[in-house]
Order: sequence, then structure tokens, then C-alpha cells
Amino acid sequence: MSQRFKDIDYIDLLLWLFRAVIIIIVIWGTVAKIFLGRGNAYTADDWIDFFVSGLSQGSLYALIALGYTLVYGVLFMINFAHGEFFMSGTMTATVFVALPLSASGFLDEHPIIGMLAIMLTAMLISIGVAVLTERVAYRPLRRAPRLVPLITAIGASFFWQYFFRGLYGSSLVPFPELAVLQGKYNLFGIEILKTRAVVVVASVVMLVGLYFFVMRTKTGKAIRAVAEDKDVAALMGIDVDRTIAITFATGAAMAGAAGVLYGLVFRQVHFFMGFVPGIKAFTAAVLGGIGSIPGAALGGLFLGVIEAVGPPLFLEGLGIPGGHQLKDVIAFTMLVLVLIFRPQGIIGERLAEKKA
Amino acid sequence: MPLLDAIKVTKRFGGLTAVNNLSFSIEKGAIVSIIGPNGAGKTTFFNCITGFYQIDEGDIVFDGRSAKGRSPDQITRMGISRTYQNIRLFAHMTALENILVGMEPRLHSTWLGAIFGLRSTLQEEERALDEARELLNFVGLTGKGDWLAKSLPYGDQRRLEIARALASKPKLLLLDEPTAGMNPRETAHTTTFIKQLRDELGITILLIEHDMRVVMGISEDITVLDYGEKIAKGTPVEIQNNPRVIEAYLGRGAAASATIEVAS
Amino acid sequence: MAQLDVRDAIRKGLLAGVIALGLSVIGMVEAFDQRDVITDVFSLGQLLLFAAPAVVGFLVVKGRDIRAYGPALISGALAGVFAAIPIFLLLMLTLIYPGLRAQLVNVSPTLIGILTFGSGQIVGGLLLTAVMGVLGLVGATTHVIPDRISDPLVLGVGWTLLIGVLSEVLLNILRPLLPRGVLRFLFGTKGITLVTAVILLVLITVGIAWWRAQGRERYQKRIAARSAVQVANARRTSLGAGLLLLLVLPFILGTYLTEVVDNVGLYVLMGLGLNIVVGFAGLLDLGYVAFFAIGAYMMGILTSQGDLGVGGISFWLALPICVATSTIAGIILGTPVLRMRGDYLAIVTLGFGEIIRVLATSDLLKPVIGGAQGILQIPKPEIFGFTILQPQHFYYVILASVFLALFISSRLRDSRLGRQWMSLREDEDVAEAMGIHLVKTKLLAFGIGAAFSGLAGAIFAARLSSIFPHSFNLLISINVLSLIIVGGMGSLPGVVVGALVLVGLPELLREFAEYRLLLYGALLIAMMLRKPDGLWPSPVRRRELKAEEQEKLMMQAEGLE
Amino acid sequence: MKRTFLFVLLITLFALVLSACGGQALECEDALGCVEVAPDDPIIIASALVITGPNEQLGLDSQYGVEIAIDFYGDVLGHEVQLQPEDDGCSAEGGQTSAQKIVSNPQIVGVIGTSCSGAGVPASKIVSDAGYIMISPSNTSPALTDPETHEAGYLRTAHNDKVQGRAMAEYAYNVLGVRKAAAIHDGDPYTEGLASVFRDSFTELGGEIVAFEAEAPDATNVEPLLTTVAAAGPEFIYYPVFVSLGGLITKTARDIDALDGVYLAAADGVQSPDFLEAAGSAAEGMYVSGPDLSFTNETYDRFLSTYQEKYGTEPLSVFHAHAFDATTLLLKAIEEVAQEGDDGTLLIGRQALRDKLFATSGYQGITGTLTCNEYGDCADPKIAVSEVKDGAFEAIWP
Repeated sequence: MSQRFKDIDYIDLLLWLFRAVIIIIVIWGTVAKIFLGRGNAYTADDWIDFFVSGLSQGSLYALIALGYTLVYGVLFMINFAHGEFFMSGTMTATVFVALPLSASGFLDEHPIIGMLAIMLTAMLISIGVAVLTERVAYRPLRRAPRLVPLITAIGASFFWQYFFRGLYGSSLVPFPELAVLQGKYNLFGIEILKTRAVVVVASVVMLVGLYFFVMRTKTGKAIRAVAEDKDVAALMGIDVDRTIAITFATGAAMAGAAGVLYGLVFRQVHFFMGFVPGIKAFTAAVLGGIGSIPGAALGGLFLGVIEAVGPPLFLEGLGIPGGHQLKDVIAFTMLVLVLIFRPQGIIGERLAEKKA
Repeated sequence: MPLLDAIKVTKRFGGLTAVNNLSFSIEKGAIVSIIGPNGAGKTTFFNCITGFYQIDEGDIVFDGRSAKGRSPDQITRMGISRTYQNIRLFAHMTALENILVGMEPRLHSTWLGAIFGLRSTLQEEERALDEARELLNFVGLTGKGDWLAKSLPYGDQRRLEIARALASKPKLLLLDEPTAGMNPRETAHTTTFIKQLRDELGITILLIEHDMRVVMGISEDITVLDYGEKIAKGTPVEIQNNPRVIEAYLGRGAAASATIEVAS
Repeated sequence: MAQLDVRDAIRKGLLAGVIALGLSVIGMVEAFDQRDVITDVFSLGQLLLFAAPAVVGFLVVKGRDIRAYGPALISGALAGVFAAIPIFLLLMLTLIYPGLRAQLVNVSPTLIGILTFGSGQIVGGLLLTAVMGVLGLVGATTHVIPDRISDPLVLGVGWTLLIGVLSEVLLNILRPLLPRGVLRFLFGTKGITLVTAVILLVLITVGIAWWRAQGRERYQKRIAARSAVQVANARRTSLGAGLLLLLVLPFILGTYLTEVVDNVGLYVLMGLGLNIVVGFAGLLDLGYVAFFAIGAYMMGILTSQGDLGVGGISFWLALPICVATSTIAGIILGTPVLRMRGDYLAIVTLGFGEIIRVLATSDLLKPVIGGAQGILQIPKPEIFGFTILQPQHFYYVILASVFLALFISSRLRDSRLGRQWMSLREDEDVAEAMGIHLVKTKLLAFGIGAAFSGLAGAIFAARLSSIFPHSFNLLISINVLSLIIVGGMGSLPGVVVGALVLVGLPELLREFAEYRLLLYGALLIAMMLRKPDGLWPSPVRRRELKAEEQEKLMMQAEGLE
Repeated sequence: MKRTFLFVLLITLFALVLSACGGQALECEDALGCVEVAPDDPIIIASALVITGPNEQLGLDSQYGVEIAIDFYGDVLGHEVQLQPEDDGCSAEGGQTSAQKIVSNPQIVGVIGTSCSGAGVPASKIVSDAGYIMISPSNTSPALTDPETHEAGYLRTAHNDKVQGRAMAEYAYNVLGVRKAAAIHDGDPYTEGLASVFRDSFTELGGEIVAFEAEAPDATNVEPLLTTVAAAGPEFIYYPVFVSLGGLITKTARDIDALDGVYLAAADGVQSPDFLEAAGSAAEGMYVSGPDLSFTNETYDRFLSTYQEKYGTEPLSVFHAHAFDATTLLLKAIEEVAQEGDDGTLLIGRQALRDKLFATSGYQGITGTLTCNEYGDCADPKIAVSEVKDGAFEAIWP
């Protein structure tokens, strides 16, 4: 199927031109930066900083992207409201748990218990919001035309955003800083902010955990069965509605956890915090190959890193002013580039087969 | 010279060879069947002919011209059209519109003509509509032209798919299991209908079919595939008595039916 | 079935109560309390708050179809009382823990004042419970008493309240027509006066009762008695009247409402364009705002009298150039996504939209298109020495564009290209096998869709006289997509209806902008649950029958198309 | 049908009676027309401020200022003053729509607004074309009072960006003595304008701008940005952005070793309690430029206590005083130009009002001495630099 366009030479030519232009721009910029030293002079430490901060941002994207990927794998719908699941848990946990705990000094005395409490609250609220959304806005529409659930998802996204804005107000809420996580770790001579390191490690643990959950446990198998074929799964005695709800809950739990990690790194939360990371995570999920868990992880990390490293590397090399402003342009251009080469994403495979 | 001549066609998917070194030809005006167990590569071969898949080796010559490397729309324009094993109508369009889409290769009006309401465009549309109504009549769907394709009964959907395929005035018609899911009465009706197509319209027909009564009843020539290879070729009588065919069907009948088709 | 189901009543009552509580704690009740429905008597906030028990009282009885008075009234009252419980609990919580506002910012003294009728948490809470119980009772009663009486009454109350809510719009229309004294008699500072409300209620109730009792039958008889010629004449007359209404609309609506209609018109224009891409060809495009931006910026650059203007040409000369540029952009951005399907297409187009917006903001393109400072001094269009200045003037430009777009859309929909697009939407592979040239068909969809959007953008720029990159955000793409799906995918009248509902209605709630998107979201969900095919789905085109037969059918059928 | 007819008749009669009562002898001779305020009718003024969305604190703060000003001023010639608040949405479309809504009501005398310059551009055109007058408390974009682009009915009591950007540059160069500075903006016209003015002024003073960077306003990961800036080796970073990004940059900057000892500075976009809370201890020692609020007059003290009492909060932003002055200016001008009829009817000439306002000179407001020039700049441009000390802004310069 992928060769269907072979005869249309001028389109291929155009696409190749497109790829070539992007690649040449990137390479030219990089060469100009590294060998001709245009723009700022960065030290090796600076580059490590770029990379590590990108990596931690990317691992957050990856955690959120999981929700998109899981839901897409099962329902073939873009759950636009996923970013709001991420926000709702974090906001609630911050306002009702983190701030009081921090004010009473408990958080600094027992940081691990405190963080677990915050994270648990965030996950529970996210799950609650997700399950409610699924029940009200998605389940009745499972047989409707494909775009209809997309619109209810958009509706749910707006609804939750402004619902939580109404609850907690529109101002920024500072996330408490943990005394134990101040400062930096020294890893093989590389200085890394403790919060960033914690985020990366926690994300990896959760990603691996989720992978095993989906691949090894009974519930995970049910999720995969439903993803494969809902009707057959139902015949096999799997409760499809419940499994789909569990899928949403799993994705939301990851998002809730990601939200707390977000709070740790960026130290402020607000009602609009779900939107941009949500879109980025969705991009990451597609980049990696939507429907694939390792794909989401890879896509997220790639996106985070390219956003951080791209501007100083090739945009500066090209002499473009205000490069960091353009990181979204880089992210989306990379997405287009990857999808032109591999329309099914970096790891995505199943989907392509299914549609053939 | 045969109408269609496939020369040593090979198609691989990764490590799997779905069609292997297959040579096959049809004379003009013939009704030819391809049979074989599930997963034998029949539909894949159809997809190779119609340009859905690009073949890895060999060549396909249609009407004196090579069809290799052409896209499906070009192949349709050369004069081959097809139906699908699992009916693929345009579900949310009416029966009539489905046929009109089938007429595509023969229409020439442009979108600008449509916007400005040029007389030539309107006339062409009118002619096309008339012809589509005739085709509806021909396949026995009179009065159902304004039904959405998805709301037609199953048998009608099969017929509509054939009408859509006929609309391009093909020289060669590929039918992928045209009687699948039909009751014996419908099957008999369809069999007659296929014959009628060839006799009245002079269209050459290539058929994939599981129902042996249909195959044996109308085919003049049968090719048997197994594991992507041709294992037999001949008249119905010859095939019925061919030991390799019997083995292929009965020997691993149970196992074969569980195998998943490579591609739909 | 006339059974008293206590558990059901309690469950539904609590659910309604949770909704009422939600509306209260997110601040909607308080904010909407600012607007009176009936001046100094009843506010929109109270309407929000008290709708829950009344509706649930009705639903509880209706759900079980309880017709006997006793059980019905008890269930209604029970549901009403339980609807008050969540709020009552909140009130108690504020007694125990007065610092709640540190977490939930909208649990303010004002809100508590509204909830308790200003009489303290405990007394007020009980009062609220009683009121809600009574309202539940009232809701239940409407189901029990004969429909003949209850229906007109319910509708009368409903319409009166609606008119009260929309009083600002009415005031805007009536202001030039009626003397100020009359206006002051009819309308209070906010909302309608009590006198007006009572008059309206009586008029509407009586009117509906009469209609139900006699009028409808008479009307239907008259309709049935009409001859074919009369029907055709009536059709023509109503069509003519409709057109005339469209032409004089700005004079009726006044400046501000015409401004709103202009906005709706621009969205209709964009909706028609996206409808070709998504509705006809099935290509999910989430970055449609890109072409809107390109049209607007092109207009800015070509006509601006400021430093950034390069052309200095007239609006009318620039317009086709803007449209052409957008079309070309549509084709260029369409090329890389030719092979992508469904959701891959969605995210990539979303990316394109963002890329265009970020580039417009960026320092990189600042020398050309002004970066953050945008383009200023875009002149208003002139025609024969007359400057198109007011929203009323722009209305006609937009109306003409919408008609043009409607015309092109409908011609294309019924053409060969339209069929190609739809077959593409239904099954891309088979469409290709039918001999359809995918590349050409897809690029035509992207190009024509982009052209409409570019046209809208160009008018937008001239209308605002200035453009800033922030105007071209993702929200616009989402809005346009939502309106075509809410209207009904692929349906041309659906686009208009969708734009009216999703762009026009929210404008009426301008002062509650913080809750506008919340309501918008809820509206999207509710509408999709109720009508997944849209408000005005595209009808099936009947074409098998020949022209004469068709006309006969048309005569018989009242519907459009 | 009969009933409807009766009702219409009733209303018409009523109307006739009412209009017959209102016989008046005042004649309007104003070039732009007049607003006629009937006896017992209120004088209506409108506001078009950003009262929703991410920048709502800016607009709400101003609106409170307007409301307090109306309270303080009391009745104008025996007429109550009523405010019709509109939302400018901080965008061009929002400015356009709210302005259209305002000019569709002929009873509205004048407008306080807009909050954001982006909204001000189309709004000033509509308001001016309709013959109305608007005074903005917080538009700071130079374009609005530029001789080439100024609209006839537009004034403002806020300072021009040119003043504030320059003030910070002077403070950095002259007081702090830094020679290498960096500036960051977020693509908003306000922040980009300020950053540009700062860059130009600083260079003019003889300093060097080592980095002029931009970031998306909704960015989360600003570490790469700051690493880039740090690599350029500035001694001073100016980021006149809003609270969210401002808080992120402030906190992240403290984590970057290379930025130890580098001065951080922002502008009035972050001068709010919200920012102090969000940035926490990281904000300690940073500089913030903004209008000089260290007014030492009685009115401002009374204003502040009223504000606190009425809205239960410290001022949310910095332009409440400018809104107060703008409103008072407008009301005073109305009082002066209005013709009074025998029965209390007022006739307010729109051109006369315009002339009066543009002729304002030496007016003692709480933001200083206001004098309007022909392009509508009325502010007494006093800019102060504050330092964050112990979680509060403390004015330190001049």
C-alpha cells in the first residue's frame, strides 16, 4: 500500500525536495554552529544542560502521551481532553494536599510520604475525571461517526479547563519546593538538577511498569484484546465497557503522576497547564507511532530533546533571532519530516496493517 | 494474444511470499476462475493486477501494454475493474452516486465547468445519470437508486458493487467471491447474471470463488493456487480430478481455513 | 407504574444537587447573579440555582410516569429536598471551616449570601432546602396536571425567562424604534421589568393554550387545503421574504448585533471552506486557521499604509491576491500530508497551524510582517468613493462572500468533483481504484478550502484595520471544526446553523466570558450526545427519478433540497 | 390577536404620553452631536477592559479603579453615573467587538479602556469614528499616540513604553553600572515593545545587548532559553513578561550556576501579588520597573483603603490609579461641558468633551500632574524601579 503513489513522480519529487530542504537546513545550521561557531559559544556543560532539561521535559511528554496512545489503541479516538486529566489531578492535589502539607512543615519532614500522598491524590482525581468523562461524553457515542467523539473530547477539554478555573481561580498556584530536592546531583562529573533527575527516573520506572502491566497482567491482556477487536473480546467474556474505562483510568493515572512531576520541576501550576503539554504529548504519541507504548516513550523523549537542543544548535547556527520562541516550529517540522518518511510513526506498525 | 498476461509474478511481504512466480493468462471473452484454500494468495494476486500492490518480480501485460508500476486509477483507466471480497461500497452515498463514481474514467468535465454551469458539463452529467439509471436497471436495482448504499440489503449491495465496476466499461472484470454470503437462490441468480455479463456485454471475467458449484458451473478455465503457487490449471473436469487439488483442499482443509488471509 | 420510588428520587435529587453545587462553587451562580432576568426580582444566577430542583422534580415523576398526585408530589418534593443537600453540606462546611475560600476561590461571602437568602448558614440553609423542596414539588406537579394546562404554562414561563435573559439583545434592537420612556417601562437596568414579565407570561401562555386547543388544527387544515400552485407561491414568497430580511437585517439589528452577525458570517465562510476539506473530502484538518492568517497577513502587507505595507493597493485589488495566496498555501501545505490518513493528518495540520502562528509572532519575520507588533493602518475598503466603515457596511461584503461560497460549495457538491471527494471520504483505496486521481482531488479540496478561509482572513484584516498574530490561534481552528460537525458534516445549511449556535450564541453571554468556554464545552458535549449527526444533517440527494417526477415529489415534500 | 393589538395600542399610547411630557428647549450645536441625559436618568460611561482570560488581573484592577473613582466623584450635576463594563479580551477582535457594542448605545458618553494595546488599536478607531471619546488607563504601546497613527478620540493616562523601557535601561546602566545586558520577550506586543525600547536605550547609553531572545508565553521548559542567555555572559537580564512566564524564568534562573550574581529585572506585567506568590523566594532581590506608585497624597490613601475594603484584596496590578485618574478626568470634563436644562436634562456635546479633555493641563491626579498633548498622551510619566524585598515590592529608584 505504501507504494501506491509511485507513478506520481512530481509529488515524490516535491516530497523529496521538502525533506531535502529541511535536512539541509538542519545540517547547515548545525555545521555553522559547531564548526564555524556562530552565535553563542557553548561549553560542553551547556550542551549537557540543554540535553538533560530536554530529556526531563520529554519524559513528562512521554507520560502524558501514554494516555493518548492507550486510548487511541483501544478506541481509535483522539482524546483531546487528556491534557485536562493531567491538569485536574495536579491542581487538586496542589491546592488541597501539597500546599497544606507544605505549610504545616510535614512535607519537609517526611518528603517521601508527603510526595506519595500528593501523587496518590493527583492520580485519583485524574482517574475520577477521566472515568466520568468517558462515561458521560464518550461511551454513548461509541458507534457514532468517527469525528463526533473528537468534538465531545474538545468540549470536555474546554469544560474541565474552565470548571477547574472556576474552582481554584485563574491565578498561578505555586507548587511547594522540597528541601531534599534542592541542588544538584553529580553523576560522573555531570551536574544534574535533582528535580530533573528524579523526574527522568520516575518516568522511566512508570513507563516500564505500565509496559509490564499491559503486556503481562490479565487486565493488560484484556485491554489488548479489546484493542484488537471489541466484538471478539466481548465474545471471549471480556467486559468491554469496563476494560475501556480501565484504559482511561490507566492513562489518567499516568497523567496525574506526570502532573505532580511537572509541579516538582516547574514549581507552579494553573488551570491552563494541561493544554500545551497535552498537544505536545499528542504530537509525541503520533511521532512515536500512536497505539504503541514504547513509541509514546520514544516520541516524548525525542520531542523534549529536540525542543531544547534545536534552537541553540541549528537555529542559532542559521543566525535566526529569538530561536527559543520557534521551538514549536521545530517540533512540528520534525513531526512532518518523520511522518513523510514513515507515515505510521517511528515504531507504529499495527495501525498501518489494519488499514491496508 | 491474451487480454491479460501475468508473467512470473512474485509478491512478497517481508519474509512471506504471497504470490510466487505465477504465470497466468486470460483470453478475451473468457470466464476464468482462480480457486484455492484460504491464504493461497488469490486476493493478493487480484491486488497485484489492480495496482493496489506493486509486484516485486515479473510483469503484467494487459491489452498489449504493461500494467506494472501503475497506480490503481491508471489501471482502471486501462480497462480493468473489480469488486471486493468484503463489499466496499461508498456507504454514505446513494446507489446511484456509487455508480456515477464508477463512471469516473469516462468523465471529462472539470470542476470549473461545474461552478460556471457550462453546458458541456451539464450535458455530460445528464448523460452519466441516464447511463447510471440504465445500469441500475441492468443489475435489477430499479427504484433503489436513491437508497444509501449502507441501507441496501446484502444481495443488492453485491449487485451494486458489480454495477459500479461495470460503470467504467471495463474490458476485464475481476470478481472477488461474488456469491459469498448468499443463499442458494441468490447464488444461482448471480451465476446466471455473470454469464449474462459476458454474453451480452462481451466482458472478460476473472473470478475468485469458494462455491464450487458456481466455479464449476460457469468457468471455462480454472487455475488453482496454493501457498502463492499455481498447482493446477485446466477445465472444470480436469481440476475436479486433479490429485494435487484434492490434497490441497482436503488434506489440510481444517488447518487451511484457520490461516489468516495475508491481506484483505 | 404509579409507584413511589424513594431511592430513585433521592438518587436523581442528589445528582441534581451536585450539579447545582458545582455551578455554585465554580462561581457561576454568583457571576450570573449580576444579570437580572426580571429586574430586582429574579436573577440569572437564581435561575441557574433553582432550575436543578424544578427540573429534577419533573424528571423523577416523568421517568417513572407517575400520574397519581400523592406519589408524584412526594417524589418531587423529596428530589427537590435532596437536591438542596449538597449545597446545605457546603454551607455547613463553611461554618466549620471558614477558610475554605483559600482553596475554592469562588466560595465567597456573596455566594453564601445568595445561597442563604442573606440569612445565615443554618437558617438560610434550611430555607434553601424548603425552597428547593417546593420547586421539586412544582416540577412534579407539571407532569401530573393535564398537559393541556401544564404545557402552555411551562412554555410560557420558559419563554418569559428566555426573553428576560436576552433582554439586552432586544433592547439593542428596540432602542432606535421605541421612545425612551417605553423602553424604561419595558426594561429595567438589567433584564425586563416585573410588569413586562407578567404581561409576557400571560400573553404567551394564553397564546400557546389557544394554539394547542384550536389554532394548530386550523393551520394544518389550511396547509392541507392549499393547491400545488399556492404551495409553490408560498415557497417563493417565503424565499423572497427571507432574502429581503437578509438584506435589511443590519438596519434592524443596529451596530453591535450586526458586528456579531459579521463575526458569524466570517465563521460561516471559514466553515464552508473547512466543510469542503473535512465534510466533503473527509480530510481532518486541525490547522485551518493557517489560511485565515495567510489571507489576513497578505491583505495587511498589500494594503497597509504603515511602514510594513509594500503594495499600497486597494482592498479590491488585494482581495483576489489574498485568495490566490491562500489557495497556493493550501496546496503547498497539502502536499506533504497527501499520504497521511485520519489522525496523523489531524496532528500534522494542527502543527502547520501552530507553525504559521509562531512564525507570525517571531522575531524572524518581524521585518516583513511586524512580529508581535502586527500590521497597523490597514485602510478600510472603498467602493465608488464610498468607504466601507461600519459593521453594517461590512455585512454586505461578508454576505456577498458567503453567498458566493455557498454557491460554489453547492455547485461543487453536486458535481463530479463533489462525488470524487465523497468517495475519497468513504473509502480512499476503492476511490482510487475507481480511477480517481487522489493527488489532484485532495489538493483541490485543500486549495479550495483554503481559498474560502483566505477570503475570510482578508476581510477580517480590513475590518479590524490591524492584525496581530494572537488572533490566529488554535481556538479558531477548533471553533470552525466544531461548528461544521455540530451543524452536520457536509451539510451547507448545517454550517450556517452551526456558526449561529457556536459563534452567535456565546456572544450573547459576553459579560460572562469566563464561563463562556465552559458553557461552550458543555454545549458541544450535549449537542453531540443528542444529535450525533448534527443539527441540520445533509439530506440524501434524490436523483434516480427524472426531472418531472422529481418536481412532483418536491411539490409533495415540504422540506428543502 | 385582539389581545396583542390591545397591548401594542397600550404601549403606543404610553409612549406618546411620555414623549409629550419631555418637551425641552436645549439645542445641540455640537459638531459631533450630543448625548441627551433626561432628568433622573443616569449618565452612562463604559469601560472596555480585560476582565477575563489570562490577563484579567490587569483589567479587573483597572475596573476597580474606575468603580472607586465613580464612587468618589459622586453625582455629576445631579445625575448618577452608571458604568457599563465590557471585556476587551486583550485582543484586537475583543477590542473591536466591545467598541462596537459601546458605540451602538448612543447614551454612552465616554469609554475607559482598553487594557491592552492590541485591543486599543481597533477600538480607538471605532470609538473615534463614532465621535466618542476613550481614555486608556494601561495602553502603553507607542503606536497609539504616534502622530501618524493616533485616532482623534483617544487619550491615555498610562505612560508610553518608551518611557518605561528607557527608565530600566538607565537604572541598569547608571545605577547598577552594568554594561552587558540581555532582554527576553514573549511575543506579546507589550513585552516585545518594552524589550525593544530597553535594547535601544541601553545601546544608546553605551551598553551592549549580548542577547535578545524570545520565548513562547506558554512555555514550560525555559532552561534552554536561560542557558542560551547565560552563555552570552550578561550582567543583567530584563524580561518584561507576564506572571506565568515571569515566575518560571525567575525560578529557573536561580538554578543555573552561570547566572549567579546576574541581576534579574522585569516590568509591571509581573507587579502583582500573584507573581510574588508564584516566584516565592526566587524573586528576592530582583528589580521590577513600573509606574511610580509611591504617591503621597490623601486621595490615594483613601483609594487604597476603599479598594481593600470593597474587593478584599491588595491591588491586583498597577494601573488602578491610572484608571482612577482617567475616570475622574472624564467625569470632570463632562461636568464642565454639559449644558443643563431647567428640568435637569443634560446635553453633553461630544466635540466639546473631546476639546476639553485634550486641553487638560496641570491636572493634579493621584498619578501625578496630568497634561495631555495633542496625540492623547496625558500621563505624568513617573517610572519607579522596585526591588523585591521580603516578599514585597519596595520602590528604590528614583
